[in-house]
Amino acid sequence: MITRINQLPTLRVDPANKVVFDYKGKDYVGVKGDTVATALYHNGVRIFGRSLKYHRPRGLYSLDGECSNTCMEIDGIPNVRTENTLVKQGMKVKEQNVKGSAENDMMGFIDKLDWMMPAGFYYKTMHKPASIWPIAMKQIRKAAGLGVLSPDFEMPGKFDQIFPSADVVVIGGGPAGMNAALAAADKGLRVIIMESRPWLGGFFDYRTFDYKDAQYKNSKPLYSRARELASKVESHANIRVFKHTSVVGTYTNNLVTGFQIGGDNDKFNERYIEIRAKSVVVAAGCIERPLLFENNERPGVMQVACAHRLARTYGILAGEKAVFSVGHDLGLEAAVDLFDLGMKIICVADVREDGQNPYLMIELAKRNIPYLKGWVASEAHGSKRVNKVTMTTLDGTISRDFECDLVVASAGLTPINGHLTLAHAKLRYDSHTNFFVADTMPEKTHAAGRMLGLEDSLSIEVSGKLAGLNAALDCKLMPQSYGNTEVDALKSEIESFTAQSKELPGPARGSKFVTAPVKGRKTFICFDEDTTIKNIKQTIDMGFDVPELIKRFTSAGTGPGQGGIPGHNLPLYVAKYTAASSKCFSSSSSSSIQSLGATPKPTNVRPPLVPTLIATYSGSKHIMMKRTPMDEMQRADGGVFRKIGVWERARYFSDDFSCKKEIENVRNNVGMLDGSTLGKFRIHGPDALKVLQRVYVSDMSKVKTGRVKYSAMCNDDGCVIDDGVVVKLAENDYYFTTSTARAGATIEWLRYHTRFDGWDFYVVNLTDSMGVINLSGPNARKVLQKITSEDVSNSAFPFSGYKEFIIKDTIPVKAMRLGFVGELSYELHVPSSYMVSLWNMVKDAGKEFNIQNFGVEAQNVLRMEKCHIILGQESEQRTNLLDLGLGFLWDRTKKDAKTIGAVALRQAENDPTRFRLVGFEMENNGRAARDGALIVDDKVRGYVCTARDSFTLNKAVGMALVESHLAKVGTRIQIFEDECKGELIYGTVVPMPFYDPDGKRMKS
Amino acid sequence: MFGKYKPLWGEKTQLKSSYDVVIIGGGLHSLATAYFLAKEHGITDVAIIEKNYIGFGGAGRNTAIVRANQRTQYNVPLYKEALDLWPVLTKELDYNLMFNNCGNLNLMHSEAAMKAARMTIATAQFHGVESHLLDAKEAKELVPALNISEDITFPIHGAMFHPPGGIVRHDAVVWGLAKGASKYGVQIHQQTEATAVNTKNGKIVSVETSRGTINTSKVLISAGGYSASLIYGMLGIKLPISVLTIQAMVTQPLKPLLNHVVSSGAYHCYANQTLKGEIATGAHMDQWPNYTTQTTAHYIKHQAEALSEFLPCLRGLRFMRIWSGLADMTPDMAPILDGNDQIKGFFMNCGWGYFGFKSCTVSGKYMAEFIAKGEAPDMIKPFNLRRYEQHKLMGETAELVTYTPNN
Amino acid sequence: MVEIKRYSPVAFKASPKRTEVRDNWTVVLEYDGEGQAAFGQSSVNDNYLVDLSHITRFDVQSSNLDSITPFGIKIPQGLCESYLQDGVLINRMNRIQASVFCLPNKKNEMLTECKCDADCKCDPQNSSSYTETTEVGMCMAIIGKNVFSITEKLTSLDFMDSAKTTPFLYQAPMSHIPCQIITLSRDSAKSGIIFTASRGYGKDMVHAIMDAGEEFGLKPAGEDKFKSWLNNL
Amino acid sequence: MSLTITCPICGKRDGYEFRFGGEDKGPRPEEDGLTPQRWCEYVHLNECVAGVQKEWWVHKDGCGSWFTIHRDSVMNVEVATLEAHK
Repeated sequence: MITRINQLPTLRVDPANKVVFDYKGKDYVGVKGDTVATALYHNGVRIFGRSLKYHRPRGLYSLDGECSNTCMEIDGIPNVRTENTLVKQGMKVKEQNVKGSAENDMMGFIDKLDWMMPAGFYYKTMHKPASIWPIAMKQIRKAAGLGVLSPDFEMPGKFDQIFPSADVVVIGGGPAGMNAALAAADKGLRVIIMESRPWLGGFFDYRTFDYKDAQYKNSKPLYSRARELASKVESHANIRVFKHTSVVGTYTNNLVTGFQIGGDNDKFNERYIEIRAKSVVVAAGCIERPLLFENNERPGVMQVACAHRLARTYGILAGEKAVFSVGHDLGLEAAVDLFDLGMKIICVADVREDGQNPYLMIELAKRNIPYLKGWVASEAHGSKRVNKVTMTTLDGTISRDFECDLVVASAGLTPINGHLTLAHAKLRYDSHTNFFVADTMPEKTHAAGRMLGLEDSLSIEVSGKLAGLNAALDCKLMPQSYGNTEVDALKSEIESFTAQSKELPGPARGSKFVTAPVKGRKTFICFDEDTTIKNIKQTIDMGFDVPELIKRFTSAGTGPGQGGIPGHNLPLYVAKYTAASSKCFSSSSSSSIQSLGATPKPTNVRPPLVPTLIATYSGSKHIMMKRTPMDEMQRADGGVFRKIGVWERARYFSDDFSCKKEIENVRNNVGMLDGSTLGKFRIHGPDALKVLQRVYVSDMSKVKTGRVKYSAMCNDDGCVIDDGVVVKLAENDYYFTTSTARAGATIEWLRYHTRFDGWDFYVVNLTDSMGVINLSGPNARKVLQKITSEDVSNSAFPFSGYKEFIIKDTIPVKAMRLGFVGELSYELHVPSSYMVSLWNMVKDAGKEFNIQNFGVEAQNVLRMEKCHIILGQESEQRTNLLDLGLGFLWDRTKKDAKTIGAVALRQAENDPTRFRLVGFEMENNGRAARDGALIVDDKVRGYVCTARDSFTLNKAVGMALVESHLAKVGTRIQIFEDECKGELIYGTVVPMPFYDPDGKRMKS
Repeated sequence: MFGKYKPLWGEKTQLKSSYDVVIIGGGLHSLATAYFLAKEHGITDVAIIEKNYIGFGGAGRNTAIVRANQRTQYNVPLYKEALDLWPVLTKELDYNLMFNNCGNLNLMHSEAAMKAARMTIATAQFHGVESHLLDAKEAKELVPALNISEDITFPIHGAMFHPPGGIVRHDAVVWGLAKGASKYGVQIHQQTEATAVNTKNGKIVSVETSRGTINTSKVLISAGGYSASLIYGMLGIKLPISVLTIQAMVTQPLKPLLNHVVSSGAYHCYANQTLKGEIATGAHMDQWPNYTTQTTAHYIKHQAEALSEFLPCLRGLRFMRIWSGLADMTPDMAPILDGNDQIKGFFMNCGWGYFGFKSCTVSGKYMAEFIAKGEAPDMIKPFNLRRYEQHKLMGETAELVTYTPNN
Repeated sequence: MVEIKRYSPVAFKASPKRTEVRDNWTVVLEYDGEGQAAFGQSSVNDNYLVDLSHITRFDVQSSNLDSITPFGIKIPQGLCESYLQDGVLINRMNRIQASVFCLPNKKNEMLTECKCDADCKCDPQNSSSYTETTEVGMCMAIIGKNVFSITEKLTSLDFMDSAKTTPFLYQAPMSHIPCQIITLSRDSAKSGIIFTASRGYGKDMVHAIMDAGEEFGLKPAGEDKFKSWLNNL
Repeated sequence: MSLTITCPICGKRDGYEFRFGGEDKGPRPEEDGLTPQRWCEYVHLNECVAGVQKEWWVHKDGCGSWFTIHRDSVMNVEVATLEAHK
């Protein structure tokens, strides 16, 4: 354990507030505000884990979780970024991908075998002979992967989601972002600012620097300026602050997504955030470009901000003796500051030839810190952690070794462009800043701050303010938003700030891309995937010349940290190497080929910008299903429910899924079925009939008052999409039903197919407003008559009849005589709120007959015996109305109606090769073929739609779709079932329907 | 063991002024067609014209899942042959395609789905392809992470288990075929855009490219998601295709957890573990035409919701990367393999939807035969374009066609 | 004898304290524990979910909506505008369609001054342009201080859109279910929305809203609470 | 990508509230003399424009209206007219 400096004004931890957690079974002590990584570092942990491929030791490198070096298992959750996770009392922390421990990993020897594993080696090996591949594959799988997850793991914690509205979203809570937020909020706009760290402040937050030439009137340290801005932002009524919130996606039309990690007072562990803004400001800042040299990821090598923030934010000195190899003033600043905090700085090497801040040079000199201009680290030494570093001049001519326990290495800065590119900014390589910068910005999106290459504090703040004002202008220019005067005032304010910003320092010159003069066998361009410079060269030599392809071939940038580490270096290295190796390019005249080498092309960045838990994305998802008004009563009666489409429906009423009792009860007595899920509609208005003529195949002008008409709707291929009944309520006023599945799409179907006609009609979806009881069986009339005084005798209310009456002077009923199940049946449509009462009445009335429920499966069998079809069960994409034997519904005379499906039916009706729906019974009293069994000869000739052992008929019957040459009654069909092992079973085509062919029962 | 690092698919060459066959699109179907044209039919004077780089499109963006458990008898034998080809090609190309035949488990969430599965299984078995129906408990034995409880949106009733299916390393197939084709002399021209196809008297005469005109009498357009737009744009032939963006994603890598490909139609979701340890998952398509390879916030959330329900342990995992590609969907979910019909010498291979990876080698094989002989081989005859005007959709899906890509 | 009752699609996990039978509905006026005070007069967390599924609603459609005046009130002309008068809330859904809600404080004697003839376009019960839709959906109100903190967990709709003035209509999904949502007040202390959605989703919708509202102390409340809130608008 | 669509009734909304209704192919063809080819073209065939096209949408989770918009299928964004973004 190292001593913590606990008096710094920049600290974000509370050293007095201890937090005890468990690391590998032992108690460790951190302090409140520590991340798991800083707490471990404080406790002396240097090797956090082992790398994916070579099992190399890995440690703290960036402190922002840009690579998998410090990913650990926390509380059973694998791959947690410990640098971004606050330590909590009782947390259980474990290292990953080690055999033994991270310190002593038995797999560590693999690092020596790298020569066996050049780029893409697995494509060239392990397939000869073929028999070794399955064995090799097993080993690969075991070796690959980082964390471990048990199949019965249950994710603890509460996850939530919000979709807040905002005018302006600001990504990044640094000085530029905060200025942007304030500027827009001051214009009366609703602003959301999102910051990934648990506090606002960005790269001002840990810096005590107070440039002597600072432009602030009252010169003050940067961290206090940050805190001043933060308190303004947090107290602004128009600004909503989401801290500890990572933005993970930005999309067209200004959709921004992210997630927030809950604090002590939040009711969630993490919550998903999705915002549709009118304008977006991106002020995401920069990360450091990793310096490329041998063993550049050895524990003890870390980036500038990592070492600096460890000290300033967490009070931890990263090492005792440090060598710096940097390419940016922030490196010089850190060296000076860390020196003052007590670190021994052996030397500072700077790859830049010029451009250093003179003030910092003086400060270095004052402290007698040796400064090596034009030098760079070329190799870190030490098997598990750094004990020495070789420094070299850029041309490699002079080298020197320095003993140290810390190498602070950074090649310079690179902007965090992901938020822009995801929203389709096009990037261009800018040779001044050496940044990829946005060439074209997404609509209504503004960038600000360091990512533009700005380094001067005031420039950064003004750029933020300007971005905020521009975002405000976007909002105010939106239709019907604000008046002209306000817009004009805003425009002139923007002009004046633009002028002001031109007086300030612009984008700074960035350090050039340099690589240490080494072969690169252990120079890692991607830590997560163990990809070296050497691998990249090999890949390019094989003809892969586009960074995106190289990424695929070497996996560089596809690990847990995605592009964080290789994002900048890979494209630059590829450009450099391809330009140097001419053999990759022919002498072709095509400019597109030539352009490949010289200009660096960024690799694609993809969401989520930060790895995001599936639990977090899932948020607080609720299952939304529909229930009928009789839901609870049917459950009380033992209903076995199934989710079917949007509904929950009772499919069975006992454990006997053959439904014998339910079926026999309907055939011999009386049963009741909940048919409430049927689609129900009213269509009225002057052109209502025209619409029906368009969508139904029958002549709907023949619908008679007091009668129901059964018909079907087809699609433009002539396939049946729906069937149901239509009732005429008045002139151009109809009530009709659809199948359950079609209910949701019916109105849009009607409107779609009449969209060019300008017809005047009105449709109301009444599906949920009516509960439906299907009362079926020979005793149905007796039951119904008991609850109504209406004459429901066969003469007063015959088959296909429609009646409206009121039960007990209260409940209005629309009643239909239908026969789907083949028995005397009434379909009673009543207002849903009364459904429970009516259901109870029917049950009460049916008590003397021992009335029973029946479910959807019983209905399925009953109607099958009657050869009534269910769409989707006896029909599919290849079957049209005629194939199903429903041609009688089609009225060919109403040509003017342009009935949907008619054209296709006419064109296909004489085609002999189509499927036909047939009825069949099994031979020799055999059991029913299973649904889905095939009808075959030497080819597949059709399939069984529905077949059952019929209790009613005492034989196995079913319906099948078969090629038409097999459709004749008497034809023997051969049935191939799954798992039949070639043993066919046989059936014979028989006339349909099987049950009550004359319809006496349903009509009586 | 590894030798020198030489360009895998030949040195870059000048574009010639004529070729026997020009193939537009540098994806898997094109590379396979070129490979088989050269290997089986001795036609080696072939140019592949690719606007970006080989494998830029669907070839590098697909699920990597292979299987032969389709719905109809036209498709199953085709995909069966494709499955059988992986080991053969690994050997022929001397390139490890990393076929992991871990088997596919397709979840069923209702009685109706179980029936549909039984038909598909019977069709597979009838054609000698292994496939079995499992109940929910058996499915969980294979995939212990499955949630077979009732309290999810789509409770699991059972599954169709198809042992011979699995995963193939998709990029390896691209590079392997490119390597194989170029060995026979096929020229692969990357960064070269085909801009027009010229015809005379109903015959193909030449192809215009960004690098000059190529005279040829035979052109194949097999440019994946871009085919339909190219075919209409260059030749005025409209196709029953809707190009949709399909998305997929991976989680952070993990030690072995899933040993099979798991998929669910109801959840619009598949998941399998790559050799690297990532859980690869995806399947969603926005149901309107797109040529964008952008991804959506909507979908990554949807996917998380779905996985949270049926593979709940994955809630503790993190999504790392989401990407998308194009799927050229036809109304009957079957491709269009046609040629020498509207224009002599013009061939098309498109409409594979999201089945383009599984089928690429076998489609290349038969399209090569078609191009070489001028007559469609029996195996692919049913996949002609005219089936739509004859009202004979193939039935690879049972879904009815309405006005939209998703019905 | 089976007692004839009407049931709401919505049920709360709370016991009714005072109820009233109205047209066979058992309307809960107050739940246990909701606090007796009228809206806005109790202490801390004033956030309530009220079931109004029993209130009468109509769909009205016509190519000439101007000629139709439900209960004598003009239908608002602007698309997706709402109008509240005398306890009648009228929402313009599109060019030919509007919905009419008879809120609990609607006067009973509204049509006495109507001078229409037989096919009275003012009387929803008598004109064929109307269809009663009470039974089609659930109808609930969320009222209180944190209404929009609750709704932002369920929908991305911008209820605070400065281009809109209350009351206004959204036809949009909430918790994935298509709804008609009318924002009646955005006044922070007494915000409120009233919404309808397909009846079948009643149970799951209550669950989703109560879950979203838990951290804000959302409680079921009876009709009286809504009435006092409405009278306060 | 994150499509928004401007509904003529409800204004700009999230694209997932809508359902796509096909390329705009105009009214149903007259049935007299209609060939299978022409009918197939109307029902099944598309131009598959990679660029701006006119297409039908329905606001399924909102007001239920059918309407046309112009959309750039390459960027997946609604555009004002056919000319825009070309």
